[in-house]
Amino acid sequence: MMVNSMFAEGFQLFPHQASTLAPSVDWLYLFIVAVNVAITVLVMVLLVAFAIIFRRKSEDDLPEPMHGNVPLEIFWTAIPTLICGVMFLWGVKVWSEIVVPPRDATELYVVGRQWMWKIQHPGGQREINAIHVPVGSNFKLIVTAEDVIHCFSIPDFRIKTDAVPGRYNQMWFNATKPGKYHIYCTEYCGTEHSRMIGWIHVMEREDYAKWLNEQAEGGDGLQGRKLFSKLQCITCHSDANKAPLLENIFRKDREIGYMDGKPVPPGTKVLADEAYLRESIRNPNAKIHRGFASPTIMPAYDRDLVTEEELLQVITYIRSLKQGETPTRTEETPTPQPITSADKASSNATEKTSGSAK
Amino acid sequence: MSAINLDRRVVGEAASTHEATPKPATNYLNHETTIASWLLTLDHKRIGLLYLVGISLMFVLGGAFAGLIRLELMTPKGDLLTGDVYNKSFTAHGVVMIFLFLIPSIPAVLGNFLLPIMIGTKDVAFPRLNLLSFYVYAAGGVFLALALLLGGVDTGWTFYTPLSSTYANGNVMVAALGVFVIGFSSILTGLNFVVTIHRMRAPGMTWFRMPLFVWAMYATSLIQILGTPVVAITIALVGFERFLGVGIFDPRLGGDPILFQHLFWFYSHPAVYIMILPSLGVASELVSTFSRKGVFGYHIIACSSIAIAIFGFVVWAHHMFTSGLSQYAAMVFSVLTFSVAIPSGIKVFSWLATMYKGSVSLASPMIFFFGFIGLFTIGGMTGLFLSTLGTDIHLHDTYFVVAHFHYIMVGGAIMGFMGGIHYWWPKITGRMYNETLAKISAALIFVGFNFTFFPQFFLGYMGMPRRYHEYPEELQVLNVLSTVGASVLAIGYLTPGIYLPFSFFFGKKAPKNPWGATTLEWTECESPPSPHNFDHNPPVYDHVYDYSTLNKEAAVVSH
Amino acid sequence: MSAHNSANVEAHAGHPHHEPASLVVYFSTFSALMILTILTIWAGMQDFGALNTPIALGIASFKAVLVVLFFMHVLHSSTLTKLTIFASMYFLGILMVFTLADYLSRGWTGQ
Amino acid sequence: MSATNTKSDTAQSHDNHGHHPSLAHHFVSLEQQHEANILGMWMFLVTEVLFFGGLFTAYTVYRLKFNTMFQEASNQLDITLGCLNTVVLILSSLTMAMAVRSAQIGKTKQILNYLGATAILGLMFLGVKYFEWKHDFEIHLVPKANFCWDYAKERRKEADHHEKDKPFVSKLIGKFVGHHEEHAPPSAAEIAKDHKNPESQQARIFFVLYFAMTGIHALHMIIGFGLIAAVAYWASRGTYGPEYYTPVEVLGLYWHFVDIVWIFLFPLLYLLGAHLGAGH
Repeated sequence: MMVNSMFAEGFQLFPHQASTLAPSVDWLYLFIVAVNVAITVLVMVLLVAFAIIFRRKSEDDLPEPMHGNVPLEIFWTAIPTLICGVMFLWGVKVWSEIVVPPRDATELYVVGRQWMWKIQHPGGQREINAIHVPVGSNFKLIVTAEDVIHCFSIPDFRIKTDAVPGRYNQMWFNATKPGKYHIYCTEYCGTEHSRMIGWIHVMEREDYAKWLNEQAEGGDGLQGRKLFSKLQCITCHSDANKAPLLENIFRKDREIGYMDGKPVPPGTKVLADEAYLRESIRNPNAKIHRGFASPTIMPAYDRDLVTEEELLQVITYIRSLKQGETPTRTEETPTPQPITSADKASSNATEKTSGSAK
Repeated sequence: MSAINLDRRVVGEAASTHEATPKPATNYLNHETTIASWLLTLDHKRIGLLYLVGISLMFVLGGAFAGLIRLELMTPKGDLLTGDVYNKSFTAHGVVMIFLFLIPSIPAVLGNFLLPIMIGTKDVAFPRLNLLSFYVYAAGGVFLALALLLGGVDTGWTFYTPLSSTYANGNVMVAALGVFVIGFSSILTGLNFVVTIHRMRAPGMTWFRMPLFVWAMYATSLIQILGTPVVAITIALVGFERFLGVGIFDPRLGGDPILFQHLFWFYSHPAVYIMILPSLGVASELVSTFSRKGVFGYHIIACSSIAIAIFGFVVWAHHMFTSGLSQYAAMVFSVLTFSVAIPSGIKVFSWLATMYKGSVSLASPMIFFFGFIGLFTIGGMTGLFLSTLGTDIHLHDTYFVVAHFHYIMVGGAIMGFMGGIHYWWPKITGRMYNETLAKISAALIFVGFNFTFFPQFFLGYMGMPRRYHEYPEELQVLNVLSTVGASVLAIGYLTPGIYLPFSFFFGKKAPKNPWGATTLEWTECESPPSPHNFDHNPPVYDHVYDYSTLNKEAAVVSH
Repeated sequence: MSAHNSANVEAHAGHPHHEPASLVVYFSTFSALMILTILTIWAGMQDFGALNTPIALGIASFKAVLVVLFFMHVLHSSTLTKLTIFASMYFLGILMVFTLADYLSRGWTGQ
Repeated sequence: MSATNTKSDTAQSHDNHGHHPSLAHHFVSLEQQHEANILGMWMFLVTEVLFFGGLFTAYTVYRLKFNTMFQEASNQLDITLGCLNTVVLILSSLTMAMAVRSAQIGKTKQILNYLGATAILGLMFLGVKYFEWKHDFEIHLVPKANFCWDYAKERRKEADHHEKDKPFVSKLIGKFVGHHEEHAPPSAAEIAKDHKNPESQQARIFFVLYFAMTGIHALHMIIGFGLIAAVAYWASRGTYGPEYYTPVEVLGLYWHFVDIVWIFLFPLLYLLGAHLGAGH
């Protein structure tokens, strides 16, 4: 049985080149391989040759001492330095292709947890341990984790990034060949680390369109909109006197009045990206929009109130909010109160407002 | 420059008398024989031997775990061990091999034995501290053994948070305590050596008259002193976090897991140089003695050891290129990482130049040296893939990295250790071992090693992640090859475990200077040395590696 | 200077270590430390904005230097001792600066 | 290249130090032994610098991240007591320096006196620290055990209000013997809620570092007492004099280092939020 599988059809010595980044990385790799082979062979040949040519012929052999040879030493310092310089620069060039995603990339969210990958498509499709993408499109992956550090890796695309809890890392690809390719977790993450694997399916465009249609249910945006009401965001964020409106803010600069409770000079701006939105939900006092009071009346939504997935749904919704699209506040929504997990469990509880300090 | 100008200039009163000195009746091995005289000894030579016993046991233990890992990886399915046991095995393998074997290997055994003799003094500066460091090491070993007996630890030797501080299910606290304690043993050894080298050199032994092994030990000790405390406090913080549940590195409690990685690698990257620098020092001694020629570019080799130690401290974040490190920091760390390659390259070229027009003997330590050069070169060169940003992203945390650091830390460091043990064995024990078996062992290690680890470069580029218990079927051929190689490697490593102890009891008596070497332990000490090494101030020469007037009768073993 | 210890010439530099420092030195050092302690508390009460920490650390460093130079006799110690202190500061600096290099340049992504 | 003769370095005759009882066999002279021991201590202090350095690095990183909360958390500490301890510790450094000096000039009796004074000052330092930690525990500032940021802030405000008009001395005495008004401790639910508050989390990281740093510092002082006792024992047997006083000086270096650590801890932990004023 073992012998059969030893030469299974999959046997190969080089990974597939399945993304636009793969050839760039491979050329750089082959260059370093060439340098390695050249130098290693040189060292080995000299070693063997010297061992034979200069072997001790008699016990009385006394070679002439030799203490150095400055030109030679400069030579073998300068040449490797030069080669290293080339490698470094070429490496930076390839790497900047890897780490800077194109602007038009479709964004997928990837959340790692012990021991699975959860993927959310912008249209709301969700997958576990699998990603379906069409050939020839740019995709950007925004990667985070719920518990420990994981690492999202697709070797056939030559890309990889750590999934760090509390932080968003990103990477991108443009798949070039239809087929299915391995997804691995490469950062050791506990007992079933080696089972935290999956497949990325690269499909022809029409197959992909079909797949999208089959998978679409409630999109993230819709889920996010529901949460926006359920979590009572709507209570204040529909009234520009109480809280900033969230229309058309994504990827725009926001002017900040307070940071961590302290006033900041006028004109201080931050970019409203995913990390900013996330922080503003988890810890509202971190950055307060100019013109609003600090500390804010907004409660901090911790993990027990909003899971990482729900947070991403809310963010997706906020990203999609266009001018005039904020839903109007319904009358029965109660006034804002800090919510505790107990409240959440028993939905509409009316407990005493204990956090008056807010 | 010709040989005539370099005749030995003998200084000190002993010069004319040393050949007439009668062989002393007692040596450090037999002048006291009670068990207490060994366990409570303050003699650096005996402490070196205590360490030799300790690390040999640990090597066997760590090797057993490696065997388990390789056996499991024969097949793609996890059919031999459960995932949990597998994880605990590679954690135990890493922790035992790194903290209990590699870091103390050459410094604590050969360094302890040779450093005072090589610089011509009676002992290290603090003999009691030296003994203490052995028992601290032993205590750390006991904690780690306890952690294993209580069910093992499954964090990996890197103890990454928040896995180690919150989620892991092993005895992390006990193991962390063990690592913390062993750290102090390492610090004490390094501190002792630095003070010894600064303050205890024999008259006339200036810095640039020291053997290159001593230079390497000096550089190593600096790293031990400067790096180890940082990992100690970091491990202590992980302990606080796990034990008390307070947030330091856990993002759920407001902490930052990346900070742990910075603090951890500040020590753990230089720690690689704690393992390899002493081997580089041994290599310099071997190539000189067995080419009967001074080391080419002595000053540059000496300084490159220090350079490696210092540069080694500014490259740590190349372990974190995929962690979301700032892009600017990544570029800085990448370019600095290349800076370590240059002094390493210079060393290899200088050793080759030493052999050039030398009188190369093929005695067994030299065969180990050849193996060392082969493995160290491959290991060093493959490091370039990992310092280059563009390729590191793909290779990070794959078997490529595993293969690379095994070539350095196992291939390079243990070949150097083996070479050193074979070279100094006659001095340590006063006996010669079987040359043929030693050469066979060297060849087995070289071949077995390459079979084990070379396929892993391919596995790595294919994307096989580290620390995987199960893997896709298409990767099986290379894994089987690796496991087969590992069995050859194991035989290679175990052979000296038979013929060396055998020679200790039954080997031919060793002459004072069997290899025709020029450093003080050969020219001024009997085999084995007397309890206080020297009974006079040893003579010191202008050039430590000057073979021109070497007593040729002493050289009885050539190849 | 001890002859059988000639390898350590650099450490002694001919300076005898037996010479005790005068009481004046100790007491003026102590007084300076007290004054600086008061100064640092006063400075802590003021709000200099971004300069708060540099001022506090500056005073603390100055105090530390006084202790090192006079109480620990480094003023009259060997070059090696001074080098040792410098090395510890240098490597501590590496640890801090390179770690912060990552944290402080995190936001500057090229996206 | 350097074919110089080396005789000039070494051919001098041996020094004629007699064999001092405190000279170990592997040293050639007391001088060499002294230099080796002093260097050894300095090397140990290098490791200590980097040991604390890890903590200081963690402190710096979190300080930059959570600057505001670190200042507020710092403001919960008692500057008066911190200041008192600074003075006590610097004074103990002075007595330690005097102990070394006494050894150098061969006044054995004075060595014991000064070492005793140092130990007493050290104990005072730890005594003050004990009251501080006890107070921190009472107002729920000890991470894990009972940390409750809101509760601690309230207690602090109350105390400031209560003591506003008292004279300094009675305030100071009150810190040690003053009784605290009985207050209902925060309920488990309140603590759980507090722990989810990001402000509380950030303040708690400050206190984790505060207890780690001051705790490890205190541990160093306790080790220092052991060393003082050992050196005092040998001093009482007349071991030290102008010829041989290495252990006293080594002990001095250690003690001064512990002092220096505190010199940095004081502004970084206590004075960080001082400008916010009391009752902030």
